[in-house]
Amino acid sequence: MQIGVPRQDAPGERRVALTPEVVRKLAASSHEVLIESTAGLSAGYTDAAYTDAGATITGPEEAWAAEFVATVLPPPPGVRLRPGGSLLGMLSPFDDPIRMAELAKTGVTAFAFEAVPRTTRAQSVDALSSQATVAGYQAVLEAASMSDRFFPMLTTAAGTIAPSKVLILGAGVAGLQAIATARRLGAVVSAFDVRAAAAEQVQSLGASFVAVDIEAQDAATSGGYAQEVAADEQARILAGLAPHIVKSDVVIATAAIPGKKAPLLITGETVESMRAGSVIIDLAASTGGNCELTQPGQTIRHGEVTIVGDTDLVSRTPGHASQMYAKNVVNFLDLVTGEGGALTHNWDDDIVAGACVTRDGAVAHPRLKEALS
Amino acid sequence: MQIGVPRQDAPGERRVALTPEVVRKLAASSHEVLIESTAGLSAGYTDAAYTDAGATITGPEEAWAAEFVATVLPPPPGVRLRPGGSLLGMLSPFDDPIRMAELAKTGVTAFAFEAVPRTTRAQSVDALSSQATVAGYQAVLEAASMSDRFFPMLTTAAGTIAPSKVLILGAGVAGLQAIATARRLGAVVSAFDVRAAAAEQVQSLGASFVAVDIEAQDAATSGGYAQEVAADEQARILAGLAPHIVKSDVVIATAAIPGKKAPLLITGETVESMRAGSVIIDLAASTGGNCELTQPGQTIRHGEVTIVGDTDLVSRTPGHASQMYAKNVVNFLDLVTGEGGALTHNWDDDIVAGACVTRDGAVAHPRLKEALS
Amino acid sequence: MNTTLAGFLYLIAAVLFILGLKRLSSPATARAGNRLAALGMLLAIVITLLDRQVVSFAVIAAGIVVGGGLGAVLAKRVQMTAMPQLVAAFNGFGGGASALVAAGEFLGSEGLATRTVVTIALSTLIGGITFSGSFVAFGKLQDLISGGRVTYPGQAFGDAVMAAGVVALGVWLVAADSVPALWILLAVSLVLGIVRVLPIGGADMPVVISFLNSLSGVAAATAGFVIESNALIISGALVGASGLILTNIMVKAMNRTLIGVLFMAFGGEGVVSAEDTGDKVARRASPDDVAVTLAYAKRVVIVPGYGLAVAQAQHTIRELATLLEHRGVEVHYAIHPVAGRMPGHMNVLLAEADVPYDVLFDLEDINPTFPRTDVTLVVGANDVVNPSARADTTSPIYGMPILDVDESRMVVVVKRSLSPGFAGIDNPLFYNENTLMLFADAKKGLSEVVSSVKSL
Amino acid sequence: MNTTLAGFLYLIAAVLFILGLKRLSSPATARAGNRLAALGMLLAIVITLLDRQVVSFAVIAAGIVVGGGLGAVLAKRVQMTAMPQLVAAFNGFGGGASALVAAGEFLGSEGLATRTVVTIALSTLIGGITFSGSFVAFGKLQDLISGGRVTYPGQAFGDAVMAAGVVALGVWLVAADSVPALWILLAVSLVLGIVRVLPIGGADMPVVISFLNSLSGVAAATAGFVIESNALIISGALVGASGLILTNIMVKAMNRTLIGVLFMAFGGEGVVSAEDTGDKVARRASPDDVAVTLAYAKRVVIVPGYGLAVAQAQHTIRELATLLEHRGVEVHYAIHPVAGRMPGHMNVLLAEADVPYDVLFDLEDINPTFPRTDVTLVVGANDVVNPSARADTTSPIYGMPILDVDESRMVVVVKRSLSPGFAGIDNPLFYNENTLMLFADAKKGLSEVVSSVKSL
Amino acid sequence: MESLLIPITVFVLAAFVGFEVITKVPPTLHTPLMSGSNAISGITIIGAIISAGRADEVVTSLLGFLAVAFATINVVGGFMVTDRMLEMFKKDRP
Amino acid sequence: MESLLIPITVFVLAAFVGFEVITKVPPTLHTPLMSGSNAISGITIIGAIISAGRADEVVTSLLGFLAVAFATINVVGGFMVTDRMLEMFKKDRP
Ligand SMILES: NC(=O)c1ccc[n+]([C@@H]2O[C@H](COP(=O)([O-])OP(=O)(O)OC[C@H]3O[C@@H](n4cnc5c(N)ncnc54)[C@H](OP(=O)(O)O)[C@@H]3O)[C@@H](O)[C@H]2O)c1
Ligand SMILES: NC(=O)c1ccc[n+]([C@@H]2O[C@H](COP(=O)([O-])OP(=O)(O)OC[C@H]3O[C@@H](n4cnc5c(N)ncnc54)[C@H](OP(=O)(O)O)[C@@H]3O)[C@@H](O)[C@H]2O)c1
Ligand SMILES: NC(=O)c1ccc[n+]([C@@H]2O[C@H](COP(=O)([O-])OP(=O)(O)OC[C@H]3O[C@@H](n4cnc5c(N)ncnc54)[C@H](O)[C@@H]3O)[C@@H](O)[C@H]2O)c1
Ligand SMILES: NC(=O)c1ccc[n+]([C@@H]2O[C@H](COP(=O)([O-])OP(=O)(O)OC[C@H]3O[C@@H](n4cnc5c(N)ncnc54)[C@H](O)[C@@H]3O)[C@@H](O)[C@H]2O)c1
Repeated sequence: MQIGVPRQDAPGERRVALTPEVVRKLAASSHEVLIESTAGLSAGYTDAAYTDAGATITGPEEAWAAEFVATVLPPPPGVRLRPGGSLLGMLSPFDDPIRMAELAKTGVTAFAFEAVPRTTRAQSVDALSSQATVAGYQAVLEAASMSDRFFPMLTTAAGTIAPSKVLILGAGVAGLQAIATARRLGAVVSAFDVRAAAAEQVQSLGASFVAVDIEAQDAATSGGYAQEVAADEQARILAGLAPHIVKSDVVIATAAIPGKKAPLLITGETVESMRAGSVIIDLAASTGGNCELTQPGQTIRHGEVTIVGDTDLVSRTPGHASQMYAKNVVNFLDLVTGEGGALTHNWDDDIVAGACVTRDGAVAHPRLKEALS
Repeated sequence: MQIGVPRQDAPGERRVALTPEVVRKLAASSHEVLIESTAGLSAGYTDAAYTDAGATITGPEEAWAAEFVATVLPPPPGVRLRPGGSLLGMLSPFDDPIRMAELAKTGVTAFAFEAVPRTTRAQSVDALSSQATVAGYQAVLEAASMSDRFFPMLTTAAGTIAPSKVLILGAGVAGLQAIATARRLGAVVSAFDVRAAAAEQVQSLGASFVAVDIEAQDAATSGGYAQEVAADEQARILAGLAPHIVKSDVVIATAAIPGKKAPLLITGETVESMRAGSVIIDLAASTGGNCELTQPGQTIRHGEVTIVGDTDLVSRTPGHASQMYAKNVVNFLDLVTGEGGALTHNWDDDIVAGACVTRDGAVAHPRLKEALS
Repeated sequence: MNTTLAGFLYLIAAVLFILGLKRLSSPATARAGNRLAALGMLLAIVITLLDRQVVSFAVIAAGIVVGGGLGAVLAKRVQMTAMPQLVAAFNGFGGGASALVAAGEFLGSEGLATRTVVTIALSTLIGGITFSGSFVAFGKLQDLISGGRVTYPGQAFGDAVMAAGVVALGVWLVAADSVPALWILLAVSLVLGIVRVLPIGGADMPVVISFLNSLSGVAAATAGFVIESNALIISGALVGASGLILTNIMVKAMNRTLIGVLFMAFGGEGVVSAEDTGDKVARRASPDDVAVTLAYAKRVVIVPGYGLAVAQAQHTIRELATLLEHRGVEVHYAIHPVAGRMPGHMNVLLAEADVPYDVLFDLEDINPTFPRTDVTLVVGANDVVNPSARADTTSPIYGMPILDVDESRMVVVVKRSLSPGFAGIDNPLFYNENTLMLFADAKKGLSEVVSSVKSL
Repeated sequence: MNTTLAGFLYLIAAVLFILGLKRLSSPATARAGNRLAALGMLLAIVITLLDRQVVSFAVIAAGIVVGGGLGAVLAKRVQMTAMPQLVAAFNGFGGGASALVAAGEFLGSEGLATRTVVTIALSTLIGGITFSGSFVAFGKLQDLISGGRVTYPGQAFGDAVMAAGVVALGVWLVAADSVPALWILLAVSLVLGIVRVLPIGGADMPVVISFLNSLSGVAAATAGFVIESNALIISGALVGASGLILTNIMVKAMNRTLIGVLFMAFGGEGVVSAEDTGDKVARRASPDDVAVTLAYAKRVVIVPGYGLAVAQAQHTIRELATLLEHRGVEVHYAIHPVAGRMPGHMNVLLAEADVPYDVLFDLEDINPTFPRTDVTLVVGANDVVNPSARADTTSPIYGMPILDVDESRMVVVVKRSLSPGFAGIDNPLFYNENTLMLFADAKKGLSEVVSSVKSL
Repeated sequence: MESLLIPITVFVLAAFVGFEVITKVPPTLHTPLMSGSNAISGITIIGAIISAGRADEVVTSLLGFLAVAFATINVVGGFMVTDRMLEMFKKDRP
Repeated sequence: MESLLIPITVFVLAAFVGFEVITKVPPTLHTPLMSGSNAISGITIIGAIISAGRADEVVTSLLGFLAVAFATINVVGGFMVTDRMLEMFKKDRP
């Protein structure tokens, strides 16, 4: 099969969908891999490395027009895909159903990592998890270098440095990784989430769970995802979190609800009562932010508080992020190809079927259909 | 006594010599503290906080002309100090003996933190240690966020992330702190130093010591400091280190010899054989750098290797750095003042005597005298 | 032979028994201990043959040849798995011998002192119970008799009547020196042995055998009273007491009480030693079992899972691993890509406990090594070691690569119950032949294992 | 009283002794054990008074009143610190009594059987040695006699002659039933006791007393052979054997051998139990000592230093702290600002071992709490707990704030030797009255303490 | 009862030894230890030999024969089987 | 020697009990245990009482008196002082 890997041209994006390491494997199982020139450079992979691994370097058109295109972000407008071809990537299908409908019209069979079911077996193709892992880790590093304080406690001849207090909002994959990383650095970490299972998971990383007077959600009914909370619960969450936020040196907000605006957890008022020098990292910036004041894509200072809305955090560890993403892509390819590497679209597989967002000229995912109707 | 705290105007410098917390204590023991307006702002301390604590906000002239001036960096040229007054700070006396001679002519009694003996008792006034601690910590954070790789090992459904290899050159205060911080983040850390005592200290932090075929120095004879190595040893060090550097993802170089150019440990050739995406942080940049290619004050890319020569790393954690520095200052004030807070210049105290670089219109430190003659 | 000399030699034999028993309770010296005891026995037999009132050697020789031959053949031929029932049978023979000695003494002598008759009655009773009880235990273990709890209607009452009968028969025997009384006593003893062991479940047979062994010691001691032999008294008392202690240790290891085991068919405790789930049975182990299993292995693989994180047992597992390494065991860790609840969850924990990276292995690297792994220790992991991912096409996790821990010689799983993990599905691993379950919070359970390994 | 009944009652007394001894070896039951043993003794005395050939009670009453009064007064009055010598003295009296019983039996009876005379000789010999030896030990501990190793010229030869003399006297006594032989034997025994204990150093006296205690048990047992009393034989053998075991335990805790202790004045081992440095003596402790000291404290402060880092003992100390906390001990950590070799060195280590921040205390916060701290455990720290910073104006670290650990009731220091720390200066803390030194690598030493605490 | 005093004393002491001699046994040794101590309880063979050696009438001879045979099975089989079980510990110790 | 058999048997068994009954003693109990077992060795008081109770001549009476007095010191003092030492363990246990 022919696999195309276009360069990601979105600003700040430094990842690439396949790394030379996995290209070598694909080439060995007689796939033809087309890499757009300099597609991997920003992630540390030279064209030479790709050709070494058995790929062909091409221009953007050829890459996008391949039989099977592996991308990180959705194709930019104006890109020409092969009708009847396949596309795999983090296509944000639920953020923009209209775009999916347009994509369907091109006759492309598109698979979105966002639509992969969050089951145990699906984990190897779960790019959301792998990328969230990077985001959670990187968020803590940013926070630590931005903070005017040390994370760990230090008892020194020049006085005792108290450990920083770090609060993580949303204990999904990114949140848990942030907890782990902040704990490694020696911070005192607490975390909050609306899901019932989260408390145990937070504690399993040695952090403490912030209890707020609401009914915890049993996410088993909704595929592991949280749901929007009722207005009165939302008020109680805001009231319950405020004192914890105010006494934190760093807040890392990761709360999200798939396809919905990110829940509001930090009000402007709360930010104003934070200590001068505190830092908020809002990983939910791209879906509106957990903080009222977040400016997506920007780092701002509100009073003496820094609020990071950067949406390219994952791209700041482009090497490993791409490596993991590429593994997810390859694992997905394994699911949709048969003997000899031919594309068979194993539709019986619930992962493949679930991940499919457009097929036969129409949107295929029930949630999309619902959104469009 | 009147204590003046001028603002530090050097580019990138964000620290301040006294924090409101210690000003409160000084004011309580009837010292008069003059803070230059906005001196603490970049470190997160507002003028209001200082006045609250009992200080008086003044212009730069008054601050510099106080009876006792506490500064972080040496006074910039053209500043007017009070003749017969006292000055305390990191004055870099041995880097620039001529300037010290000029300072002496103003009739100021100057104390340099660099000249404080490195004894057990002197630790509470050891600002070199406290600031090196910050530098070592911050260096690792910079390295981690710059690196295209994860520091910790992660076994995930999207492949196993191997831990980063971090090499620390020079295991003094900053080096040890860097070791500790990188280990906290999960990196595989090794370190090198020429002092004999260093190996045990490195291992006491759980890192491994890189042995090079040289005679380790017994630093007990030279006040705990390392000395320059002979040319043949230098060659063996370079040869011995190169393979370790080449296979590292991150190198943090901290090697220094007081009053001398920093030893060369990383040649351009070695840098060129490093993996694309590696990072070198050169904390010795201000004294010439441990890496041949380091540009003091700049972050450059040589091929695909990033070399950080920034000299303001300490100022990136200005809050805690100032807090520790201020503690050192206060502890020093305790040594030189008597009952009721009057300046007594306890010359019997070996710390005070040792720290003094100019006195009675002449340079006072033997090493300076030697350098000037 | 001079009887005083004989007396001293008997004492030496008894001392050999004591030393032997002592050595038998530690793995390193057990074999030597057994041989020491055997030596003591040889000494005792030789003295007896040289000394005492031995007139005709023919009967003795016949008995020794027949018994010795039979014993040797059985001991050599029987399969390892059938050992417990064999011990039961041997024990039965021992008890029978004691009863016969007492009976022989009674029939062979005239005008015995009252106290001798009392001890004869005791010896017959205890020996008889031991004999028949042991053979019932044998039958249960050999599956000749149902392993279930067999009772007869009105057993509580019937047993009480028999007990009273025993006392009455004893009085009759002592008062009247009556031979029939002896025979009836023997018969009732045999019946008592049968009806008291039948109601006990098959899983408890080891405890019953140990208890009967203790009884056979007492029988020997009472026989010693009869023939006035200190050697018998000492050895019998020794076995009686140590057997009781051993029984108690075994009962404790099963979290039971002796009374509970012996009388449980009649209400009272209902705990079963193996956790029952339908017809599948999970084998429950104690921390001590796990400790020995691990300590004598050559290669151990540790599989951490979410439960390790929940229990925050990372330091404890590290300590255990270090202990084992010091004993020369090779210890590796197998990290499944999705173990825990976030990518790298296990890495974080193990790094915190300072487990060196070079003993952590990926799925692909560790899987081929399981067949040569003696023990795999699964700590709070479940889905990632679920063999249905390999075998059961209907399983929701079918096709996911798992750690093939079931291929190692023995698997020990530490978790609190049989409840499922994240995927919510049952795990057949827990019911495997070669799986032992240690039901405990991982931190608590492992630290008990640590203590136990230390004291080995 | 019926002698058979008396016999059984004596047996019960002996059983009480056994149970008492058993309980005496665990802190929780020791007191009850002692009382049980005392009860046994009362029983034995009452039986004896009621039974046997007691004709005149006057002498007995006088003896009991005088002895009981003296014993009670001594036991009540003597200071806690003088306990060991008191035990020595009591022991001497016991041995003396055994010798006197034997002598009395010899003088008071006619035509004794040979074997009785043999046991009389033994009893006199052992009792005599115990008597004089114990009082020499008493003298040494009470500083009445030099604590050093006192010998007489040619002792090795002289002792050998005396030993031969004892044998000769024994033969004479048995052969001739000669009264003078008995007196001379007694005299030689007394001399032997003196000359054998004098050469042993004061620090080893506890071992000597324990050994003499074991001997006095043997003396009682031989006295039992003389008067044919099983009660005496059992109790004597019991004390003899358990005393030997205890002696062995004590000797092992000191890393010595019994032979080494008893004969070391004559070449051989030269190890001294306390580390000598000039005239200052550091008290060396075993991990067991440290374990008990910690386990029974209410408040423990741990002071980590550079040595903890070198030994990488952070996980071990954490484990120990957790164990102690589970026993209800309050455990805090005192972090000196310059402990280790870099700012925050201790924080890094303790964070790695997951020690919660809220039990870490600064110098200013912890110093006021030392006077109410039962035990401070200093692990590989030296300069930061050096009291000369407070007291010795000539010290290079004079004036530096230190952790005032010497103000706590007891200090345990874990380090490998008495060598100095970074500052290169001697530390008077190590020679304090209330300081115990555990000389070991911190990781190894502490993990032995951990094991020991677990087994308490 | 006089003459029972000594045997009972001996019994009590031996029982104490039995109680104390076994304190902590790892579970793998439960069966071997049981088997070994069971073999020791075959000491009743002494009684059996004496009984059988008296050579009285047929009944007692038969009883004696049975007693000796039973006891010998217990002794010989017991020690041998214990030894077999313990073989596995032979080289496992590092 | 016949009649020594029984006492020696008893002695050996009791010694075994003594050996086994004490296995692990924490060091703080060394002195109390020594003291307590020393008090038990004062059992020689029985011999002393018998000796003294015979009421023969002056010499043996004197010997008897001394023996009883000595033994009583040992017994009474020993148990009492042990009890005093053990007082400290009374409430320390949580
Ligand atoms: N790695 C990831 O990124 C990620 C993210 C989300 C979900 N998951 C899913 O999580 C699962 C991970 O597998 P796993 O084997 O690690 O865990 P698991 O299958 O969830 O099983 C964990 C087991 O630990 C036991 N446990 C819980 N607390 C314990 C304690 N205190 N002491 C001892 N045992 C305890 C539980 O049994 P008892 O209740 O009987 O004790 C449970 O069966 C996979 O299904 C995976 O798909 C993974
Ligand atoms: N904190 C800082 O920033 C810094 C920086 C540089 C220097 N210093 C200086 O370092 C000193 C720190 O004081 P400190 O009390 O922590 O340490 P210290 O005074 O240097 O004493 C450490 C002690 O640990 C013992 N030790 C070494 N290895 C051991 C092992 N494996 N197991 C057990 N014990 C071991 C050594 O005694 P044995 O050899 O007998 O075992 C040594 O006496 C101060 O003098 C301070 O000024 C501190
Ligand atoms: N089956 C698998 O193997 C697998 C793999 C990865 C993730 N998961 C599961 O998927 C789920 C979602 O993970 P994700 O990281 O993609 O989630 P996400 O990015 O959708 O959301 C991040 C977190 O925000 C939380 N959140 C939502 N609304 C909130 C609110 N108002 N306040 C506080 N927190 C709020 C969510 O509960 C979630 O934990 C989790 O349950 C995770 O365990 C499962
Ligand atoms: N007494 C105290 O309490 C105290 C306090 C702080 C520091 N110190 C001691 O002071 C000494 C210096 O500490 P610092 O951090 O200020 O040192 P520094 O900044 O002068 O030098 C940093 C390190 O570089 C090393 N170095 C020099 N030349 C080298 C070469 N060619 N190759 C490799 N490494 C080289 C030095 O040995 C030193 O460890 C250390 O020994 C430290 O322990 C003592």
